[in-house]
Amino acid sequence: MKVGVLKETKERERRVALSPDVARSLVKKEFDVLIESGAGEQSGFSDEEYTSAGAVVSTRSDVCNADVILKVEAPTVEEANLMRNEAISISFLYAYTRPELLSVFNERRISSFAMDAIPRISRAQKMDALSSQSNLAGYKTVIMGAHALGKIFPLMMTAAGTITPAKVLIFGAGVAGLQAIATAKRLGAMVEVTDVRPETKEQVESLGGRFLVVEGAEGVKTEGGYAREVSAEFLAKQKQLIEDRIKEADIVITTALVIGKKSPVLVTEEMVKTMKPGSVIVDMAVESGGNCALSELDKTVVKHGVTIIGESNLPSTLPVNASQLYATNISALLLHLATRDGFKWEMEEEITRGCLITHKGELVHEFTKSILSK
Amino acid sequence: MKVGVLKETKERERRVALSPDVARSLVKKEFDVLIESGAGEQSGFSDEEYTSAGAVVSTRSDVCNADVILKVEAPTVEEANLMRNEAISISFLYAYTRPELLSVFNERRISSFAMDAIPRISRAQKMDALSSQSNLAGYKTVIMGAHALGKIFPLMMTAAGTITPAKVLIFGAGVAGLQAIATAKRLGAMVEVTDVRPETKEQVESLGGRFLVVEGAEGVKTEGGYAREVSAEFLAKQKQLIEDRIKEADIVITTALVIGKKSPVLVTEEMVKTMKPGSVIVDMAVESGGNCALSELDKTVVKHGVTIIGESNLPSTLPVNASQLYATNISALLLHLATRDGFKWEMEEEITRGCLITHKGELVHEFTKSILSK
Amino acid sequence: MNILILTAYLIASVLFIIGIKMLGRIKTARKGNMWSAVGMLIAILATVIQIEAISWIDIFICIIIGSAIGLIIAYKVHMTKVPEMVALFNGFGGLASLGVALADFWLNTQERSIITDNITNISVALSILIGGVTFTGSVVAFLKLNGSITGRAIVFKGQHLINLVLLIVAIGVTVFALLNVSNPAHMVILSILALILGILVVIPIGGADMPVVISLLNSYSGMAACATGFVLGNQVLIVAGALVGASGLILTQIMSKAMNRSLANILMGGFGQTTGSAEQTGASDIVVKEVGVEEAAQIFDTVSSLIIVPGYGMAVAQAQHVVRELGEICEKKGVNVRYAIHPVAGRMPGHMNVLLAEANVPYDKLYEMDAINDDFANTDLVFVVGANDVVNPAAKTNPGSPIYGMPVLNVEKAQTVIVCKRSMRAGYAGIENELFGADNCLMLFGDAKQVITKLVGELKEL
Amino acid sequence: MNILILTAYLIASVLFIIGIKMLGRIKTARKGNMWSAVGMLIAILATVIQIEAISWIDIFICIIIGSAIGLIIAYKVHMTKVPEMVALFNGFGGLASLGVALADFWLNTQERSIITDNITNISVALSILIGGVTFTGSVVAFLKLNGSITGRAIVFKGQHLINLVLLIVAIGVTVFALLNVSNPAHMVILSILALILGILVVIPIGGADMPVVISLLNSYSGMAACATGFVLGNQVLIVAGALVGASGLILTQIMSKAMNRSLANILMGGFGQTTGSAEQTGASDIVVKEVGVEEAAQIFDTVSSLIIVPGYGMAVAQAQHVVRELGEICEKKGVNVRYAIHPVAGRMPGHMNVLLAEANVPYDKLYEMDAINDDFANTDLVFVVGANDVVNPAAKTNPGSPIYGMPVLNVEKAQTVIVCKRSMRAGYAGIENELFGADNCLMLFGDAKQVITKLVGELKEL
Amino acid sequence: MTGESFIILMYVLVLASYLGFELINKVPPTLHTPLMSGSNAISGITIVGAIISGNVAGYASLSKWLGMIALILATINVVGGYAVTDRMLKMFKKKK
Amino acid sequence: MTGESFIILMYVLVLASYLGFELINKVPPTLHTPLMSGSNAISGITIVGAIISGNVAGYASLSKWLGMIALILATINVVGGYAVTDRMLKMFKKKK
Ligand SMILES: NC(=O)c1ccc[n+]([C@@H]2O[C@H](COP(=O)([O-])OP(=O)(O)OC[C@H]3O[C@@H](n4cnc5c(N)ncnc54)[C@H](OP(=O)(O)O)[C@@H]3O)[C@@H](O)[C@H]2O)c1
Ligand SMILES: NC(=O)c1ccc[n+]([C@@H]2O[C@H](COP(=O)([O-])OP(=O)(O)OC[C@H]3O[C@@H](n4cnc5c(N)ncnc54)[C@H](OP(=O)(O)O)[C@@H]3O)[C@@H](O)[C@H]2O)c1
Ligand SMILES: NC(=O)c1ccc[n+]([C@@H]2O[C@H](COP(=O)([O-])OP(=O)(O)OC[C@H]3O[C@@H](n4cnc5c(N)ncnc54)[C@H](O)[C@@H]3O)[C@@H](O)[C@H]2O)c1
Ligand SMILES: NC(=O)c1ccc[n+]([C@@H]2O[C@H](COP(=O)([O-])OP(=O)(O)OC[C@H]3O[C@@H](n4cnc5c(N)ncnc54)[C@H](O)[C@@H]3O)[C@@H](O)[C@H]2O)c1
Repeated sequence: MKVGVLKETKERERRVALSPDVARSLVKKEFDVLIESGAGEQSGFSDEEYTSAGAVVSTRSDVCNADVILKVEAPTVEEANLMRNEAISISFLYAYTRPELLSVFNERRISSFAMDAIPRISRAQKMDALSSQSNLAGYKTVIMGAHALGKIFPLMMTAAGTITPAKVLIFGAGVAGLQAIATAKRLGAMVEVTDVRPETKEQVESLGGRFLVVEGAEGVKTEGGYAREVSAEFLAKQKQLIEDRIKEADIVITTALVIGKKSPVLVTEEMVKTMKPGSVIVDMAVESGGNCALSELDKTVVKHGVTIIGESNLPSTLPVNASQLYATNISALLLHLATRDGFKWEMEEEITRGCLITHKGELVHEFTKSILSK
Repeated sequence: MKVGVLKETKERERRVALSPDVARSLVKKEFDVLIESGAGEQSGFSDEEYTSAGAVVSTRSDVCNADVILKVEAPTVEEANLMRNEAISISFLYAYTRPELLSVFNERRISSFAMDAIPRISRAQKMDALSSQSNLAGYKTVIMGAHALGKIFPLMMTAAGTITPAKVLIFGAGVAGLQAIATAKRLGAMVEVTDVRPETKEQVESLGGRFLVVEGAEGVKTEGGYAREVSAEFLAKQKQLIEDRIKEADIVITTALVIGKKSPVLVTEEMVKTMKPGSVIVDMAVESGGNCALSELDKTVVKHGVTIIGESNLPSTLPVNASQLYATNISALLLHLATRDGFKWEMEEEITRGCLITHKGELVHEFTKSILSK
Repeated sequence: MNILILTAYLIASVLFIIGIKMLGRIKTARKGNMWSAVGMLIAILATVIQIEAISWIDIFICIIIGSAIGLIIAYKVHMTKVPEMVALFNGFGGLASLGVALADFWLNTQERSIITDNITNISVALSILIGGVTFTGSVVAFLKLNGSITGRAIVFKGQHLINLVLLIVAIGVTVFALLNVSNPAHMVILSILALILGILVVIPIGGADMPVVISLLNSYSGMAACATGFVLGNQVLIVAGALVGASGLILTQIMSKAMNRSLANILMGGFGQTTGSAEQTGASDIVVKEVGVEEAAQIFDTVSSLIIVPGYGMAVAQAQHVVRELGEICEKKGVNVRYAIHPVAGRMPGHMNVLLAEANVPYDKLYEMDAINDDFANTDLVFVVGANDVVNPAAKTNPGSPIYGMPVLNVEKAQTVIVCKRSMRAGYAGIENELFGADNCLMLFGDAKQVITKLVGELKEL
Repeated sequence: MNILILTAYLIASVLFIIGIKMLGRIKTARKGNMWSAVGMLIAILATVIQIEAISWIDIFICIIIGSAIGLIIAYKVHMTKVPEMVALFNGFGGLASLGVALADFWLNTQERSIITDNITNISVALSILIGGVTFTGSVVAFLKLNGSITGRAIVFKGQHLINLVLLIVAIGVTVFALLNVSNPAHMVILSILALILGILVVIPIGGADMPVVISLLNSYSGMAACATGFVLGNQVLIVAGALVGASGLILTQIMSKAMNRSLANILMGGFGQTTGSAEQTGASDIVVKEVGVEEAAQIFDTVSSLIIVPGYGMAVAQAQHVVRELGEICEKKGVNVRYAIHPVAGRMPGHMNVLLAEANVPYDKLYEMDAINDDFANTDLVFVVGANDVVNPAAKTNPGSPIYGMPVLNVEKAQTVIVCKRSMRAGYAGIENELFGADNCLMLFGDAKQVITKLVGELKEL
Repeated sequence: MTGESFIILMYVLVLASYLGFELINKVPPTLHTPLMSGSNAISGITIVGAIISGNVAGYASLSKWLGMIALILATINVVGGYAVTDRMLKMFKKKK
Repeated sequence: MTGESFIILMYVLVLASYLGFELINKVPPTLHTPLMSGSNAISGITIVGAIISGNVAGYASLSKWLGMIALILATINVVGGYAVTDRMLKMFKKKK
């Protein structure tokens, strides 16, 4: 079976879907691996490394002709049109945001798997690219914040006076949020965290963060580890609490995503106005609308004296590690779905069912259907 | 006595010589403090804060008319010409690099004190701006490096594979180097350090760094805590050792300054070529010629696949803390030298003697004289 | 009696003391057993040289027969059957005490027609009573463990009442015997009563509690020997018997505590089912073996390789610093200490790495799962600190489990596993963990930070 | 002897055992002492009822006199003088044993002209020897502690030889006494020899080692009582004496270990000077008081406020984790624990902050110099961990010092200061520190990590 | 037995019992069975009594036969006990 | 004293000594002095011997006088010892 890896074309995307190491392991399992020339360059992987790993470095059109096309970002409509009929595409998709792409897939009977739709069950952890990439993103938010802030993080008692530690306020203790806590704590900041899921309190504390408890409010529904629905009462009380704490913060990091929806606005313009001049907001949710009302996609702006960073593709700023991890994820999925002789198409199996979006000309993914039909 | 604080004019300089807090303490001691409007803006201090601290916000020319002029950077020749005759100027000077300024000072019988020449004796620690600023710079080198690197610092064992820790190689374990070690260790990197002064080994290890011992070579002369002279043999052996270690490094931070001289070139172009693509060099010595042969002043360049950061004014990227500390330092010096009624001119006192550069129309500083006469 | 013989007995007594003391610590246990055997040899030799020539052969024949049987059983028996063998041996000891007391009594009252004094008679009665109970009790225990009779508790109504009545009758008979020394029937009746009582007392106790019962009966056999010592006026019997009686009681106490049962509870019978630790285990019906901090420390002290497996519980307890300390102490003792980091231990990728780095555990001691998973089989001890799902063998063995297919650490392959967690509650995946019930697994319950702090304290003292 | 009396003695013996056991734990110690006193009362009563009416008055007078003196001393003596009082009481006990043995011997051989057997005679000789040494030894110890004679070790050449010769002579005399029982002179000579030996043995031991010596003499007085028990064939004396003898030896061992000295070392004499740590102190001529880990732990256990002052030495030793642990333990004991961070402690700005943050010391426990400098005066204990220049009072008092004018922490204002460093070497500034010689300053020498680890261990046990 | 010698034996009993309590305090679970087995062997000290009881002339007396049976049983207990304990403990050798 | 009763006393001695060793293992330093003092009071058990020695008729005999002196000394030891130990231990009530 031929596995093709395309070079990413999206702006600011520096990752690649397979690393030489992982390519080598696929070659060992007797897959034919084709890689577009220069695909790994931005991640520090040269064509030679791929060649010596047993992959074949080819042109874009050759790669598109493979049985399976691996990518990080969703293929563009053009890329989809370059693929063979009945080819198989694996990548991040966020299918509910790309109805046209899905129709191309269906026209051409391309089967597509979405890395972002892998169910979060124990045995799928190795394939969980959302986790692996959010984790890196969480780290990077803190580094970016520290870089932009005109202060240092740790407490320091020196001959020239005492520098008080920076205060970091983090919204959302998912994978990225937790890693952000860990990183900020490491650098010596005081970290406060808010989340809608009560079970995150223990997790936050296990990393040395302080959890801001929204008292006397309930109403968070979670499903498969994701926050789905939050009651209005909770949000109101949370907002009150935040208004109080955000005035003190030097850095605010927002990671609150609600899957398949526009992200909730947690930091309003009023709140930004109350913040100290020179403080920094890093909005991880900027791509799905932003948790901060003032953040702008892929821009760093200064508003009301506050620096607001809206980098949408944080993992891509750590391309070496991000590609490594993504490659492991995607190859684990591939090996789960297929042998070198072809795909197994076990349609009732949980992981397959969870991440198969289009198949035989049809949109088969329930969740995507439900959103697109709205 | 009137103390004037000028707004810094140098490009990339965001600091200010007095913070509102320190201004307040001077006002309490019955100094008249004049501050140029907008001087503190970049450090997050508004004119109102100064006013409420008891300082008078004035125009540039008013401020220049004060008895004592405080600055961070050395005054420009124009600024010096604006000052009163026999005024007193306190700031960083690096006098041996500014013969024209010194002649203006002498023409106008301006007495000048250099913050960079305060002797490193115990009781002068409160005034030691070199330390306070290098300390911040050391922290920031690491944050900059981490920001530019396409990898994360800490070891991480995850479902998608293990990320090995970043390797940081630090040249020079002075104040900045030590803080860089501490910061890199905090973030989880493996840190190796080289220095010419053998006593730094213990210090490096006290922070969890690994000291690269240059075996069987001697010949470092130190004076007052600064490295003055290093034997050629030592440098040769050190170079060998470095060549070996630098191939592994993800981040190289160089902090090796030799006062009054061009900085030694520790990272040659050949070494850069052997480094891994994507790795980062942060050259703290770039202003005095650079420890890396390829670094360019105030620029971030990519050469041979290696990102080389040549930021000359690192403390200025942390203006809030840097100004706080500098203000404490400079006011400590001021209070040491003067009461509200005037300067004491104790010419034999160690600190006065150490940092007084020009006085009554003459260059009185021995070390500066010795360099300039060469 | 000859002063030399008495001195020999004294030496034997001291050796028994030393022996028991040494038997309580892993490092010295084997030597302790040897010393106590030497003591026994000395005591036997000192006795043998006293006997009259006429009985030499009889006695030697008996000793040879006994030794042969003893050795054969001891070396033939499968190692897993040791507990029941101990029970059987113990029963023999009890019966021997009964026999000796009865023989002495018979000799004096019937054959020599001496009127024995009351102290002696009471001693005889005690010997018979305790010896008899020990014998049949041990035999029942043996049969239960052996599977010859059901290991389940055999309970019937009025059981305790019957036992009480029997005991009162036995005391009555003893009183009669004292009043009427020349009539041997009383002592014979007492013997029979004792034998019945032994059966009735052990029958209602379940198989799982048998080790505790055996330990208790062992203590009894010591007391029987002690009583026999009073019968014969022999100090070495008294010392040895008293030692065994007392230390046996303490051991019984320790064992029942380790099983989380009160001794009274066990003896009242009807328990000892496999549901023993029900309340501990919450809803789980896995039977676990608990270990105390002190005992755990001793185990740590004997191993030469240790793998520490941290999990989310370590993070919750913020136990990373004490865990490092534990590792350092073990290393100082020459133990090869490594950390096995499961890729999804904790609640975020790299969770364990962050904490262990904070605690200054050197990177080169951390092993990712794939690098260490084959080494568990060659490892003496695995210490699981607040990990659960990541060491759950169900992921490999139970296709119905929600974590089936997730790679896990093969901790169960190690010689011994000690798991530190607060309770039998499940981890993130909400499923039971059969590891905890494994034969080589000991549970060290408590908050990880507190427990390991104590453990470190104990280890420093060893 | 009446069986009731014997039983009373047995009960007394058991009470002594319980008493000693309870005396070893802080919580039970007072009760233990009470139980042992009850045992003593029982033993005395059981003895008194045996005496003949004719001696009643004599004996009661003696008891009343003795009690009065005992009580007066016990309640009048200043608490700081307790050790010497114990020595004195102990000496009286030894002398009493000597007296009883001699009296019994005299009664039998001289007044009743009975030829006593050798076992008894040997016992008498042992009683005299041990009792005599205990008496004069204790008196010398008392006088040394009391200051009546110099506390310094009085050493002369051939000391050990003389003691050896004396001992051999004493043994020779004993042999003569055995061969010639009717002549009491030998026993009298033996008494005198014993008294001399006691003096000679203790004289060369320095005042600082006296507590250990007293403990050893206490053990001796137990042995003397035990020997007296053999003289009189009295078990309670044997049991009580043996208990005290054995536990006293162990206690002596523990005490000398706590002082970091071997027992042999102490007994060889000539040590125990206050110059003990001369080699430790390097070139400095500041006279310091050294403190051991155990004593330091005791001090930590009694304070209610503690300020920890870390310095570069903590960084070098990488002791930050144990320091945090120390702080936590003290907090658990209800101590108010704070850290005073000097602005230039260490070798880079914020050095201490980095390390303490790594060790997870909460930020709000750290105080900068200006915020805490006035609080030292109200603080029970300051623990200086590897800091030197930053706590050097010369910066305030000595204008000639290179650090004059540098602000420093006012640690010397605290009630007690304990300084942990490896030696008397200077810090960064290369100057001496008079703090170390201050009256309220104790030096705890050793690598900070190692020493504090031990300290933590000790504290956990208190 | 006289009351006095009884009391002295009681001393021995009491002291030995107390000692028995003190000797055992912390035993690791691995040693529970060996310790039980080892002290069981010690309780076979009745063998001394059995030898004395068997030390009667003539095979007619019941006491002799009782003594001899007791002797065999006690020997089994002693020999088997020590042997099996040793077998168990052999397996604990600290591996290096 | 007969050899036999001597040996029995030896049993008592040996067992009691062993017990003495076992009883004391970890003593916090604060208790060193009180423990020493408390066991010193116990060693005052010679008082029993002294009473017996003083129990002789007639003031002519040296043994009586010796016994009476011994009795006074032993009483001082016992009474003083217990009292001072108690005084010491009273001070340990933990300050809170
Ligand atoms: N690493 C990731 O990225 C990630 C993300 C999300 C989910 N997960 C999941 O999280 C799980 C991780 O496995 P794990 O073994 O580390 O954790 P786990 O299965 O959740 O088990 C943790 C155990 O620690 C014990 N514990 C909690 N607090 C404790 C304390 N203070 N002292 C001692 N023990 C304590 C708990 O038992 P008691 O309550 O009885 O004490 C619990 O059973 C996996 O199922 C994984 O799939 C991982
Ligand atoms: N903070 C800064 O920015 C900076 C920069 C440069 C210089 N300085 C200077 O450094 C000094 C700092 O004062 P300080 O009190 O922190 O340090 P210090 O005066 O240098 O004293 C440190 C002490 O720690 C002891 N020590 C070293 N290793 C030890 C170990 N393993 N265990 C226990 N003790 C150990 C040493 O005594 P032993 O050898 O006897 O053990 C030494 O006396 C000041 O003089 C300051 O001016 C500070
Ligand atoms: N079992 C597995 O294999 C596995 C793997 C990875 C993650 N997970 C679980 O999934 C969870 C979600 O992870 P994620 O990073 O993808 O989450 P996410 O990116 O979907 O959301 C980030 C966080 O934001 C929080 N959030 C949502 N609305 C908020 C609001 N209004 N205010 C504050 N916080 C808000 C969410 O609760 C969540 O914790 C994780 O916490 C983890 O426990 C499980
Ligand atoms: N007593 C005080 O008050 C005081 C205050 C601050 C600093 N100091 C001392 O002064 C020292 C110098 O501090 P700094 O930061 O200003 O130093 P610096 O900036 O002058 O030099 C930085 C470091 O680079 C090293 N270096 C020079 N040439 C090198 C080479 N070829 N290779 C590798 N390393 C080389 C130097 O040894 C020094 O450690 C500090 O280490 C400190 O101990 C003392």
